Amino acid sequence: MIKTLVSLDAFAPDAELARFAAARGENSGAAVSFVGYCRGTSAHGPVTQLELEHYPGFTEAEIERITLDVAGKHNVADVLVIHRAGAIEAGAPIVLVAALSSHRAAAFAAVEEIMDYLKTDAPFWKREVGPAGARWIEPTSEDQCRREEHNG
Amino acid sequence: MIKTLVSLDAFAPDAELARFAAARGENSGAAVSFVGYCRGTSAHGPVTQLELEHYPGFTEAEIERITLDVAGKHNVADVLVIHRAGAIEAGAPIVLVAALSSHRAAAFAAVEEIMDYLKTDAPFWKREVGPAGARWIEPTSEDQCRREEHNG
Amino acid sequence: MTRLLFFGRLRDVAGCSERLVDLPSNIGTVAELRAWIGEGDPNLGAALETRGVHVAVDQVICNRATEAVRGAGEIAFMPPLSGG
Amino acid sequence: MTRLLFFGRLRDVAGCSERLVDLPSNIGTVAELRAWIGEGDPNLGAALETRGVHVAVDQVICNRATEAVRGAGEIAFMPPLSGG
Repeated sequence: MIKTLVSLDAFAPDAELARFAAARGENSGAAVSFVGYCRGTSAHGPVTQLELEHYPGFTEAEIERITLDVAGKHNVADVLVIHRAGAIEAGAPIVLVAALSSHRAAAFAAVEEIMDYLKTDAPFWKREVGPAGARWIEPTSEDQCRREEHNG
Repeated sequence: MIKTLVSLDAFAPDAELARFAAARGENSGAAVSFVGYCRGTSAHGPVTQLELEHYPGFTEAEIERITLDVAGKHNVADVLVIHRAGAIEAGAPIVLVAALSSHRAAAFAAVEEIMDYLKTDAPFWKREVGPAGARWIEPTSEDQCRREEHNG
Repeated sequence: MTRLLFFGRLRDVAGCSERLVDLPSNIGTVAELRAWIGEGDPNLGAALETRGVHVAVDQVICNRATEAVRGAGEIAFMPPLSGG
Repeated sequence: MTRLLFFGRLRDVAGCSERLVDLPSNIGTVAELRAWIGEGDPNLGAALETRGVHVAVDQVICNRATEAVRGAGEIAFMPPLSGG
């Protein structure tokens, strides 16, 4: 089962992961998961909160589309993606990606590719809030070049 | 913290993972985990139980040595490895490997490398038990060649 | 009526995340829409011209300035995606 | 006294996972030990000669047949590792 979700509320990765793994088929021998947490510092100093804006409807559809693509490519039947939006406190989970598969290489590849996408190309706009104020984070020109290569 | 354990008793990957992630430092933004479950079928037919024999003392020392190596190589501070030994029912967890890191690429690489080691080169002797009886599983000659290349 | 949506720093420049407008009948393309917005709000107009700003018409990305906006229910202006 | 340990299918061949033995004083190397075991149990002796069987002396892998076993407390015979 492919399930993707953008959540404005905090979520508990452990509980979500336990529920996801509990539904595994008897030949799903490999479960890979990634959890990303909001870090307390960035290149620009301390971070107390991250604000992730998304485009309701569009962001969900893009994440689902990419997830289905990646799952199909690696023949992974079960993928769970939960991504926070809204205001996220330092230390809180931002993203959970998990995959169940009969082969571990496929599960690793699927989770890594979905994460690569989510970290750079997913429709989110990110603002870091720290003691010195708030700033929008936009991709570096390096990210930009890499992305244009991919699309080119 | 590097923690490695060979357990003769069943373990709960969710609870272990939750405990491991709860102790993360504020800059450990990335948590990668792998859980391997005993599959209900193998190349040789249905499997009701897997028996994993280990060499007490030696197996633990080898797993710890490799884990420290891999963690050092990727500069990953926190790694958890739990590996079952003894009789394992189909569907039960066999292995949990988790890593916390500030960068997801390092965490993925560490977990994948430790798993590659555990799946092929760790000191376990594996016996599959099914309706047709029990059989020792030894590496294929392909595995054998690959291993000798590594060591060569 | 058409909803114009502004994300990320474009929202700050627009001063709102959403405007409900009646598109004049002579506004047919993305380029014409940007120019029309710029007439009423030059800062926002300039921000919308910035490299990397994408436009989605009814949730479909339109990468050419000549793409049609007539009849659209929702047009979104998106700065470079930052990822999650 | 020296503990001889047999793992995996070698345990089945030996009929036990462990034997406590008094090594004769003329048994100095891995090769001599294997031959001595084979005198008492030819099946087991042949199994220990199989390609891929490793020997660990006091938990240290000894890959050469000429390595010393004299004075060892624990000598393990390990078939090819199957991994977890």
